[in-house]
Amino acid sequence: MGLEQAVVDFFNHMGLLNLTVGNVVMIIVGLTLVYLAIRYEMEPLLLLPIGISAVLVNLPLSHMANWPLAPQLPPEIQENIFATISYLSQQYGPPGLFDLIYYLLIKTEVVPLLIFFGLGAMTDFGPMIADPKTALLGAAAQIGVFVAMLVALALGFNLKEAASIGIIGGADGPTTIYLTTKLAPHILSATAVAAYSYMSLVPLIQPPVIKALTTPEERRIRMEQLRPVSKREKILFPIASMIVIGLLVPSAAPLIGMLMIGNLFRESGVVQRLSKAAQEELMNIVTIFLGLGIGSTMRAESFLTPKTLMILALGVVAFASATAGGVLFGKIMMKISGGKINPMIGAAGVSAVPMSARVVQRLASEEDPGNFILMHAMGPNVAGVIGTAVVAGVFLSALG
Amino acid sequence: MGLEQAVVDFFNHMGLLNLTVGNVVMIIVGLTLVYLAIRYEMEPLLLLPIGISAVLVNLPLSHMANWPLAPQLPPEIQENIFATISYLSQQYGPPGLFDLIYYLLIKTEVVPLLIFFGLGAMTDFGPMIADPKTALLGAAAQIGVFVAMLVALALGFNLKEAASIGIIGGADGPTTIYLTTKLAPHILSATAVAAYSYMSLVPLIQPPVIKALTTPEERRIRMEQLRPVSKREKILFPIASMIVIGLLVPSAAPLIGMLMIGNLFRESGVVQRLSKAAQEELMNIVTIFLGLGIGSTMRAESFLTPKTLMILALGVVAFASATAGGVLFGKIMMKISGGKINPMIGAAGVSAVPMSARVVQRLASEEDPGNFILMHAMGPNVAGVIGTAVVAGVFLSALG
Amino acid sequence: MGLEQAVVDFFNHMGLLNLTVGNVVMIIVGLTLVYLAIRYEMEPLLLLPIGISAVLVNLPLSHMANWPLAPQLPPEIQENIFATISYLSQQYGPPGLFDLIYYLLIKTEVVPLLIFFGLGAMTDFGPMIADPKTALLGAAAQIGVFVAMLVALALGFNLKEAASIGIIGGADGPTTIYLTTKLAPHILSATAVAAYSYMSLVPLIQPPVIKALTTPEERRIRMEQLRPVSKREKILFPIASMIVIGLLVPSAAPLIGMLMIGNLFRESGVVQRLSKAAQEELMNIVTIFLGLGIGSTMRAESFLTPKTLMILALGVVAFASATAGGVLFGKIMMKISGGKINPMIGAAGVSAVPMSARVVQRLASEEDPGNFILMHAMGPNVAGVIGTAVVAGVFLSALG
Amino acid sequence: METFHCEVPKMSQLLEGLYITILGIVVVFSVLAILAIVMDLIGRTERKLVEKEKKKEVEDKKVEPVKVEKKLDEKKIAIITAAILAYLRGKQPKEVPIKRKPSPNWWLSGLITQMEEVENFNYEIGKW
Amino acid sequence: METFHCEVPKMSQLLEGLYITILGIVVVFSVLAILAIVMDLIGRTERKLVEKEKKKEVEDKKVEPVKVEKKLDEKKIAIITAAILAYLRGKQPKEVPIKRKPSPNWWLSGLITQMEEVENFNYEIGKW
Amino acid sequence: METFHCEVPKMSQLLEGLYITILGIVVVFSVLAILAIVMDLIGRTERKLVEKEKKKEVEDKKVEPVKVEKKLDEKKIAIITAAILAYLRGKQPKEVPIKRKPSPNWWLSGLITQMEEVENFNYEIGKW
Ligand code: NA
Ligand code: NA
Ligand code: NA
Repeated sequence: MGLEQAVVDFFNHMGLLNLTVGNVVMIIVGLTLVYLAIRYEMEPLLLLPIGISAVLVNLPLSHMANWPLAPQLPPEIQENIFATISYLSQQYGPPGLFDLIYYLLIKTEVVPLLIFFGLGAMTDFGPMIADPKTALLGAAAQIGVFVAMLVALALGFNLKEAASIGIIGGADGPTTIYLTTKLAPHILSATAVAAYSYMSLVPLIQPPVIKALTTPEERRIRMEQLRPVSKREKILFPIASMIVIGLLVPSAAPLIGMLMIGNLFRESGVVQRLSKAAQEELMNIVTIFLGLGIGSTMRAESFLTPKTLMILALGVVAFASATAGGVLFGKIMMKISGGKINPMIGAAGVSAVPMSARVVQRLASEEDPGNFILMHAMGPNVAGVIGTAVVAGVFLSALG
Repeated sequence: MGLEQAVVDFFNHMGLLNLTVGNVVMIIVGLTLVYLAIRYEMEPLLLLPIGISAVLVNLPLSHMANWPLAPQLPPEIQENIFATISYLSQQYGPPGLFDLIYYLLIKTEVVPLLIFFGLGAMTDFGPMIADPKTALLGAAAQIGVFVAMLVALALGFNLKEAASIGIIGGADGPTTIYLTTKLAPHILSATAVAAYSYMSLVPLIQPPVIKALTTPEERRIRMEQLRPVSKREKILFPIASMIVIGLLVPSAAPLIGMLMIGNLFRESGVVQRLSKAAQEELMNIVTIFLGLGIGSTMRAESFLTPKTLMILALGVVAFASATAGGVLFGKIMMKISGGKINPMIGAAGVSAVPMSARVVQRLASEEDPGNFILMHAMGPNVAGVIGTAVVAGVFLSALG
Repeated sequence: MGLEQAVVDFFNHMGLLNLTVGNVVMIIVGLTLVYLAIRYEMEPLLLLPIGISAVLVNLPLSHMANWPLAPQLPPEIQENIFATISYLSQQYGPPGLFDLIYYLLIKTEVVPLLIFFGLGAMTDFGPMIADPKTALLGAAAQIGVFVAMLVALALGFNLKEAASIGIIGGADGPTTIYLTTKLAPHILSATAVAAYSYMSLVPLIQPPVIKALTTPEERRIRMEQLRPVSKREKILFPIASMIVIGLLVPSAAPLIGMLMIGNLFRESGVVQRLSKAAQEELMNIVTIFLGLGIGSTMRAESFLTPKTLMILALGVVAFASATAGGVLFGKIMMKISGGKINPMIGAAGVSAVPMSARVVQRLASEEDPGNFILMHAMGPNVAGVIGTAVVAGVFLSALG
Repeated sequence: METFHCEVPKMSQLLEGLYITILGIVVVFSVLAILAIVMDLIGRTERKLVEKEKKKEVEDKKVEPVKVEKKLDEKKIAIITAAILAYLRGKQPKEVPIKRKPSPNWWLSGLITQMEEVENFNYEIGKW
Repeated sequence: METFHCEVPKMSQLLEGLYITILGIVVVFSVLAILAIVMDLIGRTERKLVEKEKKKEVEDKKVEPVKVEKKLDEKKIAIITAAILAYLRGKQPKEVPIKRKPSPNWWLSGLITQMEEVENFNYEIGKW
Repeated sequence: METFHCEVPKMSQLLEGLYITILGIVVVFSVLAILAIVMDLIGRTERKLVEKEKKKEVEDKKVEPVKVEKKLDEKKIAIITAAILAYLRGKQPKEVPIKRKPSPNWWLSGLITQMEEVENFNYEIGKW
């Protein structure tokens, strides 16, 4: 090899000369996410890693991710993770770091499940236990998921894609990732980014919907103080939930199961070490891998399609109709209870804990500064997490 | 697919309609462990995760664990972990989270070895270094392992099972898991649960045995103050132990090696970051996976057999005879030393650090409130950990 | 099996009787590293784990590492990590813990890249941003890498080995490991140990070289105070670096990319959780695995060769010539700037952050106690990390 | 990778979507309703239990509250006595003046520290 | 594993090494020089930006600085008012004396604590 | 999975179990005995070593204890002097009044802080 040859080779392998328009656009998209995350603190824990990994993965020949996201696999190895990896190694060369993260941690669902485990250890289900009927509001908000799914179907998405898009309305990142990974991995980056972006836009999306559907009088409704919840109830709750939901919707069992194991660790009071680990060391590490893994799926070929724009648009539909679903069911409950329930707390059924509950409180305070319904809104809020996981289970059992 | 079909399908896949008696019993067993862990703080760090995972894994169709624990494998892939996983994927579908934990982290021995690494970083071998002859008491207590093994053989267990059952008497969870995984994985859940349960019952099991074998006069024997141990000795100890044991019983080298690397990290004083990580972040994460992994092995087909009851019964035999072995050898050492050694400290050779040492101290205080033998009991106590690992090594070299 | 047979078997499998001279020497080498790490605090975070694992892995039949480091593989599986593991399982039996660490975490480059990620989260590039021209000194110090490479070539090493040896002069452990793993895994233990050893000997290696190349007057040159750097600049720096370097030298993108993602986490200020995790929990765990993994490569067959001695000797050449390169280029910059730049800060281009910067400051203080150039030396110092990664990229693109 | 056809969606897909919607809404409401009922039952039982326990507590208070405290005191006294005895014992071997032997005071405080350490050790190893 | 031949190295290897050296040195200097230029440009822009922002700030200071503080005060007042109102309201249902009901004082402080908790909760779940 | 036969165990298995028991007990006692002997030897050596070191220390104390302190002082003085000099130097370029330049006092304290930071930095990167 002569010097000339070495130089020519080097230039041929220079990323700059291999840059495609797709790369450039994706780098800009990534930088936009980074900007939103830093400047407006939009879900920075996810959008910052996603954005910056999207930049890195779109630098040509960087070999951070060498494998396609939704490869055509021989049917006999489709469900066989290590055979898949072997096949991809032969077809596309050795894995980059991001391939390993995506195929070993995201695609196997390890990461979303561990995140749910950590969330369980972080969540206080007390407000829902204190007033169990508010759990129904967490169910009502799931209507948004189905509305968005039907619209997506009408727009030409297939069933699996439509379900993955609908679930954005559940406002639960890990559930969205879990479902999309199983049903429609080729739109994973779009649904994940949509879920996290709109989650942080809840304070902008929800108020107009809520205001349009409620009167000032309704928003002024004060609610009775929540009863205190005993330690025993808090311990029994995750156990009961896991068993009840596991027996009724087994396909939701992994998500709900891990959520509730985490919550039991939290409430049992005897394994603080593990509870802390679930919330901190394990959660932080897993979050890093989630961000890098999702970011690495942001490639021009799967992200820069008309689909992505439609998915982003459908995300708003999902969030707005979920809010509407919650509020309307709240009005029904208000009527039945003889005006004891403030219908706005239904809007908190869109989980995004505790963002939407705060939005509700803010609107209540606007009408009447003495109206404290934050804790009442936390009930539907945490119930919404369970509701979305159940809906994901239904989708998986029907389509998976 | 019509609506009717969808509903019928959904009901057919409902866990409730697929529940077996075995599932129900296992769920109750799991809940019992959770109850014992929370209510009586019985080894909660392990029994709580084990119990709740046992519940989750026994909810039918939950797909947390899809693969058998001790599958019939073609001989050529038996020792080949990734080929095994490929084979199981083909036979039983993609792995659930618990399959991944069990096959990748437990079966490869990664988790038990990392736990031993963390334990090494937590253990102060000072009392044993200060009075090396007490190490022999840690050897004597291993007699219980062999007694239980012989009884198990007599009851009809095969050699590999009997060895795995015997090791319960060593009162070291990770060693029990390490050995059973290698020799008799189909009884892993039983031996692991037995080991951790009895460990927390040490304060109930040991006192009657000790009292039956010693006179009040013997229990009143006071021992000379331990000499101080220098930092240099504490640094040399793990190195010397690793080399000596590694050269004599290589099959015990993984366990002892990791234990001693952890201990060197602790005592060296120059790698506090790593020592802390071994004790905390890594330990906590690994403990979570250990609990979930072991809990996921609690399935009706392998747990609900007469064997399990016999294993639980044999566990008591193991603990009691280990205690007896330690105390009797303690009496011999008492005689030889001219009454300078309190025979009770032999009972602490049953590791369960520092539970059995505390039991010994309590009994000493009962006879004579001024009798401080706790630190002397810590010598056999930590030696017992080494002793059990050595015995596991002998089993592996003879049967592995 | 009779008792006699059991005893004979046991003795046949005793490590002591299978000890080779190579084992003994390697154990002594390992103990020496442990001694240097504890007694002289020579890079204890790496050399202690490396040393003690070297001891453990050289205890015969300990089964901590059963597989060769640079096996002859069928060409079709060479780049296929899981196929390789399957093949090795069949050829050499199931993996020991250290085999898993080496093949899954080191050989896949997961560990070096995650270390770089953590380093990014730890590094303050402020001084380099404040005075960008000092970045060139970080480039100049890389001359040492090439000098060492050429000498290695002249001594008979092949190109890939020579490049791996040269990179030692970059004084970046993870980069050395990254490159050697890819180009010449059979000398990994030697280059890694050399890199970390000499890094801690920087205070001994650099001063004579610096003094030989500078006059006291030059060493007395004071430099203008650095301008303050805004948060915005610190945020833009990792993004710009990633893109610029990624586009110019894609083969350096993994290292630089992870470094800069970590740095962005640090400087963004919105993901403290993740930044802390990158610096602490993840870093500590990964460091443990790095140490154990590298230590496990210290086997007689690959370490006890004349090559190793030559590599150790070439390491000194690399460090010394890197220092010289930096200082000489510093003198050029001094001339051009009209004496405003102290040439010594070029020596800090040998990264070893912040050791070499401190060495420079110490020499400056010796001549003039009022001469503060530490912060100016930090510029080349951190630039040297980038420079070495770029050089590794060039090597990879030319030889990989 | 599937390509995106912006054609009119198939009727059958829409219909199936509708079925899934109906199924899904029924399921999610049922599940959360059942959960709510279960939690309500647990809550009621809990409150009854608490009331019972309270009554019992009130009754028990007249009988045995002293016992616990006494036990604690016993433990404390035992430790202090032990410490004093140990201290006195530590003074005895004075006639064998080995140079490196620490003073008995040091030893006493060391002993207590060590004891407390092991007490606080709290299963360090046993718990795994 | 390759064995080590201490023979005279091949000329071609040395030559290729030299080529790589030249390429490498050129590349590493170019890359770091470009990076330096980029950072220099960013630095200059930044300083201009800062100056502009400063000017704007000075101008803005005359117009609306009170607004922000007022907003904050409003929030504070809202919370305090709310707390007082809630407190008064908490006192109303006195005529239904359920035994386990905590005192209104306790309730008020509890409420505020809870509110603050949720406020500090800061996306606990939403952020993932 | 093996099924469990509750039959009379085979004699050969029991016998092998007995052999393993004998082997195991011998091995575990031997290993821990050897370990005890090794630790005892190390302990004895250590105590001799300590005594030697003590003697040496006593001797050394008469010769060079001042040196270390002096060195430390020198370092301290160097830092303080340096700081003062740097401070004076920092005052010089007053005649070029760039607006954003921080006051020299600020700079001095900043410099010292930075210096200390780097000192405490302690290998941040180098150690990996
Ligand atoms: Na939700
Ligand atoms: Na033991
Ligand atoms: Na460098």
